[in-house]
Amino acid sequence: MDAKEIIARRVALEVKTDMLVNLGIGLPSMVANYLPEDVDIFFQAENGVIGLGARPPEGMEDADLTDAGGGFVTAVPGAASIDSAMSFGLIRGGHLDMTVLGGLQVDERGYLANWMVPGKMVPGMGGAMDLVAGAKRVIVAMVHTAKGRPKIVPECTLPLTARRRVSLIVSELAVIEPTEAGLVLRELGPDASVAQVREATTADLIVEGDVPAMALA
Amino acid sequence: MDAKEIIARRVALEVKTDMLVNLGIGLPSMVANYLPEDVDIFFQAENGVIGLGARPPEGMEDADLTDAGGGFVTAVPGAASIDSAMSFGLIRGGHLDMTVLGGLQVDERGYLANWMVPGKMVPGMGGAMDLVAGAKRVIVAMVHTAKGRPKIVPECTLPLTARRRVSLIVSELAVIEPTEAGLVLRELGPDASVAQVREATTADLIVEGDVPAMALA
Amino acid sequence: MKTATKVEDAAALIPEGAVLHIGGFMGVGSPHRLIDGLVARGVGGFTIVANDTAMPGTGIGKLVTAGLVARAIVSHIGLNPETQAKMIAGEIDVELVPQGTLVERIRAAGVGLGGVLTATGVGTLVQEGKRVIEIDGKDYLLEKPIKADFALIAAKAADYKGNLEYSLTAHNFNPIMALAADTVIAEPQTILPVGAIPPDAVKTPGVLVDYLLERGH
Amino acid sequence: MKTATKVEDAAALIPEGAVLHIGGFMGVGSPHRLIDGLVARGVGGFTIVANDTAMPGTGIGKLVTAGLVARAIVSHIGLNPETQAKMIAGEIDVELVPQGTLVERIRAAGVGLGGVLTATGVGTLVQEGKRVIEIDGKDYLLEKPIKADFALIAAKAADYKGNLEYSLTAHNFNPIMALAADTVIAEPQTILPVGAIPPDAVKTPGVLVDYLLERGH
Repeated sequence: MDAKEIIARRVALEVKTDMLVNLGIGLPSMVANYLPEDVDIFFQAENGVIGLGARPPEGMEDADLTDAGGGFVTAVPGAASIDSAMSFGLIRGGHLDMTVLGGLQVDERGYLANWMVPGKMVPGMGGAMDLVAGAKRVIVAMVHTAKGRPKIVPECTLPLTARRRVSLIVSELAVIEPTEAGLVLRELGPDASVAQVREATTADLIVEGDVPAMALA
Repeated sequence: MDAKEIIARRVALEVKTDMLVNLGIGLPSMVANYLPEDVDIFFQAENGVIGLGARPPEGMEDADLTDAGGGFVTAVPGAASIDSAMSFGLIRGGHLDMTVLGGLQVDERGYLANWMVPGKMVPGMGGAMDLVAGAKRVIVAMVHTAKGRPKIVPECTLPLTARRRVSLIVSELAVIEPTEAGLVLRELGPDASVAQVREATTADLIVEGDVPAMALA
Repeated sequence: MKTATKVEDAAALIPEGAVLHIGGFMGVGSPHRLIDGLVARGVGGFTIVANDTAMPGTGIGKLVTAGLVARAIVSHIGLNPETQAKMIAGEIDVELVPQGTLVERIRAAGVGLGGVLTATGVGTLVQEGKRVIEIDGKDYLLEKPIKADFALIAAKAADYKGNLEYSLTAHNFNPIMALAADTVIAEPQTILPVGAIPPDAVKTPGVLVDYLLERGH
Repeated sequence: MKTATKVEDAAALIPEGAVLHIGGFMGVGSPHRLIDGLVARGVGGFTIVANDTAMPGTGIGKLVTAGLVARAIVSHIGLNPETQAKMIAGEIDVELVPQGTLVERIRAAGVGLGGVLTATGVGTLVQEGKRVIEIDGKDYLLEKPIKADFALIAAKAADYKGNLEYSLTAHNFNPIMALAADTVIAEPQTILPVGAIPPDAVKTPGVLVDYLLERGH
């Protein structure tokens, strides 16, 4: 199982029935593949649908129905079309139960940087700042290091996405919960050890007793 | 012709094709009865319809279709249902071309008081403050005096509806335009004289040359 | 999927002293069965946020008559002499808010904005005690969001997922209030299978609705 | 009643240097024929307000490629390397705005609010140069309204009165932009007789639409 699949399978367990969930493009979108059968939720795509479904059958794509990455999707029965004001009203107003986003850095305060690398990549924040500021739960789904460089750091050096403590960080090595006291190591990835996580993390980690292995969907 | 009919017939001439118009309840609503045949407009009712029509045929009333006074109405072909946020968005956003409202007092600044008599009548402002603050043109349609007491005064003694100069005052005696320089007497009512208007008005009136008689629809 | 809730069970959810958003305009588009359920239960002390208090014997007027209203945040009480009498007698505390400001304050609570900046009310009694913010040379009142414990809303139809559509002037405050309460109870005239309300016709996504009242008989 | 406007006549309305709201999300729900008309005409220097600049060869991307864009106020340019290259070369001035803030700033212009108070962007680069307003102990950015000279919007269908309905994720910014420009040009996929779009299905009332593009061929 590769790192991304581990992450997606672990995040999938955070999704509970009746939630409204927004998945970022890339790795976060893989979470949809691993949801338990009995979980009954709606996915929101911030470009304007509640009830996002899988790819449509070949030849049945509708130019007016895409996800936030521009890919063709379907809408599930009971879906609703919404405009951008309603879409971000739901996000900012606390109606979105969970967002799963990628990350460039997370720091000891639980602050996320994921939209910009100065002097390099300036794609724009899109909906990320609203999502991180407004969603009830923010899950950062990311591989633990970038080409060996730790991404969980004492303080973000990249521009912040929001001044808000995210709810959970899920990597292939660990599940880490940002708290008032700092970053608490909650679970270990398959075959990972506390020493290995510390090695790959420059931020201070709080370890309380035995750290269990992460369950995977 | 009684005073109210004179006023309604004069105001009707202010309504031009393609306007979106809101008529207050009472006297202002009578304006709809005197529109020239060739005027093609939509009436807005602030409770949520663009394209307000006349009373429905007996037995065809719909409990879900009323005007802002709560009376049964119809919707004309091409009507649109809107919620209160859209309705007042149109009003405040400058999309409403004209509102016609009753008045308790108007003063030399062109400020209107029409929602409250302290110690007496406190019905609430409803939509009046938004209408006066937001409509492109505000027409005050009112009988010139209240039981002989002038209503066009140097400065309103009743609480203001908005700190905005209204566009026109139409009474059975006169058409008066509030301007930067003050209240200009533009037209005289049927059989009214300048002296008579001055007599019934405590505000200063600017009279420029001969004042024509008002046309009536 | 929602389960249908009986009127008495819905009423029983609402504790003494709760803040209630209640849809409707002079009783049109109000949740009449829920209101009857509250009157039957007799628990009160409510703060009512609504456009108006309707008329005695109609809609919210029934709550006033039953003595269940301690406070009313409304734009208009002119057609309900009981509300006026109770206000003068000090039995109901009435806050009068311009209609467009009221709906926008509710929306702000629902979509996570810190307040509303409106020119409506500037220079009037409505300004008293409020912050005035100057933006590009023009004054605006800072009006605060109004959130409720419960929103009691009426709809034309729901589907089993709680998606709602509204009818003509029965929209009014309902779609906005559905955004702005901890618990949303919707009273549809009819309940349809999933899919019977197509995505583009949904005005309140079912994810906003917590309880769906059973069909009326 | 509207008259249908030819693409080239609509494009000719728009002068050099105009500020344009353009609907669409990665090209979905953009007014493609109008964009082609602008490219054919070749007049530019525009300020584009839109969610994104799509991709080269698609939607707003065509305006970028044609060199008609002097300034872009957008949430995302990540999928259009040409926009990024022109930004770095100083040919296009890009203002990046969080998506939810962007749509709300457009709405504020459309519904007559003085600005938007949002927590999105607080403590990030987005805060730079902006007023921070503290409300009940929480900080909000004061974000200013964005009005345009023209709104170029796409719709699923129009009727002869200009009433519009939208399809699925092709809603996005279109209904909001229709509120916020001096002149609104709508490009419907189809044009229907009055009455074919019932009042409850209208999302943009025809009174907001100045020009209706003729049907595509």
